[in-house]
Amino acid sequence: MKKKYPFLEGAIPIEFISEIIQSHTHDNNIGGHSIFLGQVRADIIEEKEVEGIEFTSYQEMAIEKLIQIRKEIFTKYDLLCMHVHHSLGLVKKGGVCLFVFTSSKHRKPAILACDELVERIKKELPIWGKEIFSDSSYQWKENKQ
Amino acid sequence: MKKKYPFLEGAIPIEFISEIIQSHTHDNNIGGHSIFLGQVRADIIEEKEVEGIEFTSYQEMAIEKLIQIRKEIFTKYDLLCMHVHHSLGLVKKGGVCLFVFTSSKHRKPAILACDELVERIKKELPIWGKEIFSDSSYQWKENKQ
Amino acid sequence: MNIKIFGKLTDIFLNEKYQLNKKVSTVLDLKETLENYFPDLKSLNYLIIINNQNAKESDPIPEEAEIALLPPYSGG
Amino acid sequence: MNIKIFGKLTDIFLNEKYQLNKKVSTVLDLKETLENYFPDLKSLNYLIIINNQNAKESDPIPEEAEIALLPPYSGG
Repeated sequence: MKKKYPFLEGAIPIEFISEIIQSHTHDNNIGGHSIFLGQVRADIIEEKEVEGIEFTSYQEMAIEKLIQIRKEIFTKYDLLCMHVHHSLGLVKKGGVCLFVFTSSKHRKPAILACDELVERIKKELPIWGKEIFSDSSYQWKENKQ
Repeated sequence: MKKKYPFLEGAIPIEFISEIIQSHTHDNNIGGHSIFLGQVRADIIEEKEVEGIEFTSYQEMAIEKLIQIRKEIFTKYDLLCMHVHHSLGLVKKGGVCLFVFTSSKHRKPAILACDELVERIKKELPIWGKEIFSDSSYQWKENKQ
Repeated sequence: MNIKIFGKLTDIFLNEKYQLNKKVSTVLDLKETLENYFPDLKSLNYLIIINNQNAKESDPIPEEAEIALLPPYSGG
Repeated sequence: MNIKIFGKLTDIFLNEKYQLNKKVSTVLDLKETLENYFPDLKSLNYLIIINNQNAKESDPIPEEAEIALLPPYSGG
């Protein structure tokens, strides 16, 4: 399936993240950026190591939901910019699978909006992770509250 | 004066930030990074535009204080990594002058620690900004609470 | 009626979609029918989504609705 | 006695250090002496730091102490 914003195939490259940061240094009204990166852990579960997580999503619904979240966050906080990216497909251990970026004139709106976005993305976007072990067996990821 | 950690001369390069991010993708225990970037705004004050901020610090005291803050943050939160960098000298508008980076197994400690660090750095580290205008006049920066 | 299946529910349906050939009028009706065919569903938490919206058991199922079964989310 | 001067206080002392040639025994004594020489100081908020620690007015000033005057911080 074709991936649309906010989805990217595989791990989110660090160069992609630094390009987004770089491109916002041209906006002279911005005083602070807050960034969250979710990274795939090599958890050991019953003596087997997680090699990577394969992400799937109900994309149409996720996109619609993210548009709504975006609107609500911009209404609630005095933000200048907001970017969200999430991986689909396989992300190997150590790879970045979630990238949230907010910018504001003073620091607090960016920080509060970023924190709230991370919680809402985990809770409200229909995305699932399948933890793949080194022996090719798997288990479905469950998020902590 | 020689600059020691956490101080860097001038704006913090985006490449420096992305290298720090990149180097932490090798730690397979990390599940989340939280990052804050402070950026110099081109504020207009009485019709004059801020061209840059010149930062000075009482370095010995700032370093001692940051060591204490670091210890307290590691005691309070279940963190895996913490990095703080602050500019000294002139940072032109759009330049990054503060970089805070925290990593943890699950997202919450990294997010809470980063938020608290930004507040404590602004409040407790003896650093001063001098806002330089395009006509070379200046005013001393005052932080919002 | 085509139903989209996601996450760990694909282990029960052994597919990412399921074609239901019985007519059902409400969400409760759909739920009972599916749990009758796939008893393992009963022990799982899942949402029934109609046209991108979370559906209540009493909701009717419109003609040509897009239906999906979603287990708890685990993105990020 | 050498005193380090920071931030906007350098606009009053016109330097980043100040050599005080009068003997002072406590922080209060130091404060009153400086505010007598530099009356503009009275209208400003500042901390007196002795050996990297915030000092109270009643604190004595040790021999060879490192003394600094700090206006409110504005880093970040």
